[in-house]
Amino acid sequence: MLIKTIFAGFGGQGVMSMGLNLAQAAMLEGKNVTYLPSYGAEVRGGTANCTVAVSDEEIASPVASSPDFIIAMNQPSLVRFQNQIQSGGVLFINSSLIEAEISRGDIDIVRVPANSIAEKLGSPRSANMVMMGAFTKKSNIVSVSSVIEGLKSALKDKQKLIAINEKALMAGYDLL
Amino acid sequence: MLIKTIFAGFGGQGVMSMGLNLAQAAMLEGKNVTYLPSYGAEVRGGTANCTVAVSDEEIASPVASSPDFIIAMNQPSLVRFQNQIQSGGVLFINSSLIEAEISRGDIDIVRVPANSIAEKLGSPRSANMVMMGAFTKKSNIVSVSSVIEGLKSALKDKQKLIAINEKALMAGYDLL
Amino acid sequence: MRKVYTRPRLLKRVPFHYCPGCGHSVVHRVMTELIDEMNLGDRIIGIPPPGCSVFAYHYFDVDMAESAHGRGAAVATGIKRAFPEAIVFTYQGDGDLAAIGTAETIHAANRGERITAIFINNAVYGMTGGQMAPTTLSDQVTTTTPYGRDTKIEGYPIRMSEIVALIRGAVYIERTAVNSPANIRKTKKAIRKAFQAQIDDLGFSLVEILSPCPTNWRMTPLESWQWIDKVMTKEFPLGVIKDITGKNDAD
Amino acid sequence: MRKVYTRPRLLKRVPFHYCPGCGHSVVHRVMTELIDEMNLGDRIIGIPPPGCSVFAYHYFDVDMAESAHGRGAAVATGIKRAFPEAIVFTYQGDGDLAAIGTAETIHAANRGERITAIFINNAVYGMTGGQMAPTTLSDQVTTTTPYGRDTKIEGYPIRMSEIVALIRGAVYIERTAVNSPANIRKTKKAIRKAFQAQIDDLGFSLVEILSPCPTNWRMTPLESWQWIDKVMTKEFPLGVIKDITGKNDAD
Amino acid sequence: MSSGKTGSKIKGYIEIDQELCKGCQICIAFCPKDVISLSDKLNSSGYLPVLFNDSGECTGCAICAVVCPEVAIEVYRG
Amino acid sequence: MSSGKTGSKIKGYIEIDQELCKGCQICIAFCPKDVISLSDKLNSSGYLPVLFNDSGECTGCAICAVVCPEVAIEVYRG
Amino acid sequence: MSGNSTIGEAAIRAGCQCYFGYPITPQNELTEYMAAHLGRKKGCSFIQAESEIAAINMVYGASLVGARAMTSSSSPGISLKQEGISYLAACELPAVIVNMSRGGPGLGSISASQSDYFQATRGGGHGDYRTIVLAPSSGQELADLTHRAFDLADKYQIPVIILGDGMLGQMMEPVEFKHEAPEELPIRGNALRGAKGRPSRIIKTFTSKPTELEEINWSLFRRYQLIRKEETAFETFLVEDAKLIVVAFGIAARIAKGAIKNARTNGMRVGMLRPVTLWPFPSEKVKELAKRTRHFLVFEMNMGQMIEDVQLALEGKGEVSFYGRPGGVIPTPSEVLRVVSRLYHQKGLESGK
Amino acid sequence: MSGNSTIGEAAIRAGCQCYFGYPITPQNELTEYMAAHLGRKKGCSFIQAESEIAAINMVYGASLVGARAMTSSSSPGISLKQEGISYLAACELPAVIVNMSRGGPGLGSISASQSDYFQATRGGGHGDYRTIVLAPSSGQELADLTHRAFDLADKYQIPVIILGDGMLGQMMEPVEFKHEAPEELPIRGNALRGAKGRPSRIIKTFTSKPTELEEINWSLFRRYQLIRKEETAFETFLVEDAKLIVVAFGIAARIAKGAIKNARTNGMRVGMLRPVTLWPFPSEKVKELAKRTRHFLVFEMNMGQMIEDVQLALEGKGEVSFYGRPGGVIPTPSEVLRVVSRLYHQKGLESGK
Ligand SMILES: Cc1ncc(C[n+]2csc(CCOP(=O)(O)OP(=O)(O)O)c2C)c(N)n1
Ligand SMILES: Cc1ncc(C[n+]2csc(CCOP(=O)(O)OP(=O)(O)O)c2C)c(N)n1
Ligand code: SF4
Ligand code: SF4
Ligand code: SF4
Ligand code: SF4
Ligand code: SF4
Ligand code: SF4
Ligand SMILES: [Mg+2]
Ligand SMILES: [Mg+2]
Repeated sequence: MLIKTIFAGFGGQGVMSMGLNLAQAAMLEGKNVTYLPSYGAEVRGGTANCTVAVSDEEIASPVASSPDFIIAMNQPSLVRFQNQIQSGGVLFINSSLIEAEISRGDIDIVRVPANSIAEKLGSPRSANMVMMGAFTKKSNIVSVSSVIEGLKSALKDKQKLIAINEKALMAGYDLL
Repeated sequence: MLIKTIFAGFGGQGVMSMGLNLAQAAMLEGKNVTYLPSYGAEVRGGTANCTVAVSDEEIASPVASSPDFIIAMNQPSLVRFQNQIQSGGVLFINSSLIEAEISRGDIDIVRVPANSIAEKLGSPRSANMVMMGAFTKKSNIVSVSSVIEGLKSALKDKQKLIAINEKALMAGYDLL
Repeated sequence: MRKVYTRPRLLKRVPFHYCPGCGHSVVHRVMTELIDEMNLGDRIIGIPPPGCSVFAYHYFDVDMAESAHGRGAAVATGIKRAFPEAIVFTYQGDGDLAAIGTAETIHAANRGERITAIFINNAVYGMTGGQMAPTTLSDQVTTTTPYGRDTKIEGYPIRMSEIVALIRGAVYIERTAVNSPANIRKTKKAIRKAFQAQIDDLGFSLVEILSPCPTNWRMTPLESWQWIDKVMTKEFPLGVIKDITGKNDAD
Repeated sequence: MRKVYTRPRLLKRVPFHYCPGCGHSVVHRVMTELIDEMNLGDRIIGIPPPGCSVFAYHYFDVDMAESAHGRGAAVATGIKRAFPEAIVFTYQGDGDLAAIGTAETIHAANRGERITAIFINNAVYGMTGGQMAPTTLSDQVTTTTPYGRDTKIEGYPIRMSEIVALIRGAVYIERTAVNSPANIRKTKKAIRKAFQAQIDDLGFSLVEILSPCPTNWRMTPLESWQWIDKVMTKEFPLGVIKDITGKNDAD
Repeated sequence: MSSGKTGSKIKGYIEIDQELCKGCQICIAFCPKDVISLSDKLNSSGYLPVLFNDSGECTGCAICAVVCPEVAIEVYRG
Repeated sequence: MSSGKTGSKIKGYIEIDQELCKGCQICIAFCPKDVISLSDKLNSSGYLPVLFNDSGECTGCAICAVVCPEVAIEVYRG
Repeated sequence: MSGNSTIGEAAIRAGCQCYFGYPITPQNELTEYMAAHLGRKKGCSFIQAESEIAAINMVYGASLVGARAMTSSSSPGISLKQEGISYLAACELPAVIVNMSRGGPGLGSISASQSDYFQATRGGGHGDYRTIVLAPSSGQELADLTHRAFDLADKYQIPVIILGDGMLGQMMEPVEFKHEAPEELPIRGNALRGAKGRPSRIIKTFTSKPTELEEINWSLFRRYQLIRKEETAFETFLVEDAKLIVVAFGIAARIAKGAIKNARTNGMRVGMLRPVTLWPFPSEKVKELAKRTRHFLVFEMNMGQMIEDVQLALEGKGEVSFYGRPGGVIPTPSEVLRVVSRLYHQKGLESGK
Repeated sequence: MSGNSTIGEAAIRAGCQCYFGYPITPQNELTEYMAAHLGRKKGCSFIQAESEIAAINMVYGASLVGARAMTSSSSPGISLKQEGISYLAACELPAVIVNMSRGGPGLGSISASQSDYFQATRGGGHGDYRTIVLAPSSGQELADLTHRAFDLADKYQIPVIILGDGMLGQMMEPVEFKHEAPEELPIRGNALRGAKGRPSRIIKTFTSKPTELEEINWSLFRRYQLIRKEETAFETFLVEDAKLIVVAFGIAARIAKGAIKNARTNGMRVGMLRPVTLWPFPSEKVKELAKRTRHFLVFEMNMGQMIEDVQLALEGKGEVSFYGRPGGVIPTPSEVLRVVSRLYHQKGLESGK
């Protein structure tokens, strides 16, 4: 099964590390993975996004023209990507920053107040991890323990950071 | 008939203008002509040469690998070109500067003491014209009047120069 | 009340793509004001570079064309020679003008081309992700000097304006900055003088503008504006570097 | 009697292809003498240019390689970085070093590459038939300035040594000439100092040598040698332009 | 758009385009009267723009507009 | 090759390679003793080389050799 | 690790001692990787050059003295290197040149493209020369072919081009590096190292005798023939019973493979030939395949360049169609599938043999 | 007047307003001609640029504002212009680029050669672009095709390459100029001339949307198709009854013609096809000729480049042989005659149909 996910948001929201996180976790589980950051002349301080493809087989294209999952961490990302998601796909919305109504009825929508939860946890910068937790649970692409293991290897021995991120992740995970 | 001539000598001997002269004269006679100067990294102050092809038909190649006529104004030119001349061809030698014996028996050799004649005429720099005169007579490619006409158009209205050159030319012409 | 400050007429009504706090857009604004004030909108042609300002033509409401990286001065030369009535400026980054475009810049100056180079020195390659520029400061960390610029290996920051000033065809050269109201005003004045030198057919003019790049300097916008004063001007002192236009400063 | 002057050991026994009175061969001789005296024959690598001296490798009995026009400084940089034990010199004409190679020269100097540029300024493109060089004098007639170099159109002769001297990575720069016994001796001394700067790992060194080109100047050899004093040195004054090697002249 | 309001005795005021503003806060740093502050509401491009606090102190000096990289400020003086 | 001849009391002499010499006459111009002159016989490359006139005045100062672009001169001093 | 960094790491493990480059998207991570990892390594050197031209000429310098040297860029920057590549080829100097190509012509776009095929395979510079051109199509191959590039360059004393694209450069995939960086490499025997204990040496092509240059050309030509014979590489996929063979390289081949798998599940007998060396091109293999398969679809992310090599190989003995997207557009596997199906049906391939 | 000067004079008579060049043998007379004759002409400009790169970018600038502009160089210098040519092509800017090519690769030799065929015909720069390539073979054609080059460039808004060689550049032949220099040329409508009385104008290709760049590519492609249809030019010589057709261009075609005349007198039925436009290549003509003639001999002064275009055109429907001399060697007509005769006999063409 080939599953493609797009993570999108502002430059500072940590969407690239969410993608890397997923890729890392999938690799640990022995799957085929591609991770494709997008950037361009237009992204000076604007939105950023990345695409992760996970599969048991070889991956033909790292690009996702109709992804299975989209994580929209802010309003512009929602606007840009909501029509690309494939029927039956899941759209994750950071409801702390996004108010918009979604018109499509053929997709599943998960609203996560990522920023407010992160603030409540006392680490406002880990809103992305809150979302990552919810995404891990719902998408079921990789196990949450792989995500945590990936996190640990990415953050090497920054114990404090690992702890904070793990907490945020589990808060999101337990939300659904 | 396609006739190819190589004029060769030191840089300062005016061999290039001899070639241009022939080309000009042949053009005036409505013939097909190509003029090909040769130069290269190696000619810094060394020898110079040019090739003139004259024909009633289109000229295939301006290069002369086995020319009909060779004019050697100095020793190095003789050494370089004497073996290229085709059987039955004519080799013109500036005998004022060249002493060498020619070993080939299949070619005609014309010795012109170009420098001494020019000196005698009081214009040592027109040795090339002396040779040109002899060449015109012997080769019979173009008429001497065409050569003179060509000379005139090349030297525009430098009357004195034209006179000197014409004198030298005729001295060579009348030599044979 | 009357409006005392509004968007310049020649600045198109589109949001800039630059990062928050970036100096490029400040220069764009100053230039479009000036082009209008000097009444050059009808006959000016601008050559923006590959670089963060590659899209400058989206903002300037004047004739503009893309150029190959570093070749602005050559392109502008071609324009000016073919169409001398035009007022021609290049807009170039430090990578563009002082690295790959070194020869073109120096020789256009040397021919005394009647063109104006607007030279944005932000001490990095902004567009391509913050690599070392020829003007990167000693010890400055960039993506290609991860341990800081080591002058023994990578050389010293190059002072292009001082080099160009040595060249006789260059008639007006000034270094300014866009990190304070006063410096921004001086920048405008410098560009005015540079354009004037061209209008007066005197020769090559260049304005080097120290310009903040908060993103690649990894600073907040304000820090980056302050860093110019605190650090960058030590290496690149502000002021008129050369003026043989013979015009005295009237104001 | 003892032989007090003979052909340098490292000068191959072949006649030069240069025109009578040309300065290139004088520089070759001086350099081969010096390389022998300084005992560098074993570890020196030379990069001659496209130009009249393209065949320099036929004369220097040391390791040499051809380079693309103007890229000597980049090639030498590659050599020196990959093999720092080598003593590396470029041998470049004024077209090569100061026109097409401007950027490579300036940036090699700026990186303080430990290489030595021998810069033959003969105020023309010799090899290609006497076109204007960046160093061609004002009003000088060349095949591409048939009416004389017009500084309003073609710019002024460029003083590359002075430009390079502005650059911090350059440690030794001198302008000499090969038009008299004294100047030839000074040329040798200058090159010695330049090589020494490299041996001492100090930075970039450059010796600009005013060199006669009787053929393209349309002069007799002697006239061309005299023209250097009479005319050329007015534009290109001789002497040490920069010396931060910290070595004092012992002799 | 935002806080522009004409009052008597007021020397000047500014209008900040909330959509153009990228919240760089340069204007805040340079305003001599300290009448600009950060909003707490993201604009649609995802930036936190700044607001004009019309306390009557604004002189219409236009310093804020001169430094604003986004040309997001218009200034009125009377 | 050419005029080298060792005499007593003579301070120096030079040998000019007639084939290498291109007749540029630079040596003639610089020789302080005026003991070099143009030949009237072309060499095989077509140049008129120069000759050493061993008048005994040559000091072996080597100036001619230093300026000779063709490295055609060897100098002896004794 | 991005594809660009993968190349960097593989180069270091192949003993690359010198990297000289100049920033350009989409290959900056390679330059940056080398800055971080080669720059301070003993006996190694990293320079961010003042231009692509300076960079290729620095590579030329390093290669002259026997070092394993590399440069990288993307399309416009590669155009600037053409003179330098011609010099490297002429002087028989090994070097590795990476082109992570992007949309062209002109300043174009920074998106992945394959429109530099002609430039790479036919010697974009002047003169009759060739370079080996390797076209990786996955993260793993980026690593493997980078290593191979250095070996081939040294073996044949030839510049080798790695023709990737922006997408391969950006994307991350798991990669296994099969080599450790060597402690020290032997110096190439014919390198310039100073004339110590041997006669001085010259490396050059310039001559005033055309026949000398002709001899150089013939000697290069003989080497090229040998390379053609020995080093042509390709991958085939389900070609045995294929009625239609897609020919694609690099990232396009990967996309095509996805399409082909799908076509197979839909009952279409479609296979693929993926040239791994673009020069030498696997012409013999194409000829051989044409004995059983009549229809070929060349799929490239350009306006049709490799198609000429396929046609040249076929000599009319097969039908060639083309599908291409220029300018940096990345086609999807399903788009290619649509093209494949349409063609399959058009040519009536579903019915019988 | 040398071939190089002929180009200069013809350019001036075609209304060339700007020439920007850089010296390189064997095309210096062209640069020098322009210095003498264009430099002080009213409304015109000559610059000896600091490099070939500067020169092509000056041409780009002059073309932006609507001037007829030209540059010239020889092989290594043309390599340096590849980026600039790609930009001209991308921005649809007319320009004339002369390559009087010489022996390569590398510094090579200054002798005439034809080894830049690939570079010229397949866009040596990056991206999918083409330039019209004209190949004169006589002094007269240098004049005529130079004039045509400017017209074609303007008509199709495309850079046009004149691919000559050192020999054509050096040699003198009588030439008749058929045009007088125009008093004034109209300014191209889409030129940048300052936004007076009209909206401001942008000339550019760069985009962050690959589909935009794709559209540019397609629009160029459509124009290229039109040019293929309208502008393909060639000369045939005695092909009607030929059993063997020599395909050659430029100076090589001239040499071949001499050989063919001789072959005819020796009773061999040999003809010639000379492409005048190398791009677009006269593929249709080759196809048509192949209907009557089976044997083709491609003769080039290189290692075999145009042969690919002949093979592509033939699609296996003819036998192609090759004779080439690289590096600047100029073959003689009798040498070519020997090759022709050998082939003629080998293939048994003397006997019957
Ligand atoms: C020939 C070529 N090389 C490299 C690039 C990639 N490139 C685009 S912009 C740029 C430099 C940007 O730096 P700078 O000129 O300082 O401008 P900034 O972005 O900092 O304003 C580079 C290297 C290119 N487009 N073309
Ligand atoms: C890329 C390139 N452009 C041009 C040339 C032709 N060319 C060879 S040498 C030379 C310049 C010669 O002048 P200079 O460097 O001053 O050396 P000189 O001959 O005067 O010693 C030129 C333009 C070339 N070989 N390569
Ligand atoms: S990267 Fe730097 S220069 Fe570029 S837009 Fe951002 S702040 Fe400005
Ligand atoms: S042309 Fe000039 S520089 Fe060249 S060899 Fe002759 S005199 Fe020397
Ligand atoms: S106009 Fe002056 S006082 Fe008013 S907000 Fe702006 S900077 Fe402050
Ligand atoms: S300076 Fe402009 S962009 Fe920055 S915060 Fe103030 S109004 Fe917003
Ligand atoms: S050694 Fe001195 S004196 Fe003797 S010939 Fe030479 S220059 Fe004259
Ligand atoms: S200087 Fe040398 S080459 Fe010149 S004339 Fe004297 S000996 Fe001959
Ligand atoms: Mg910059
Ligand atoms: Mg010179």
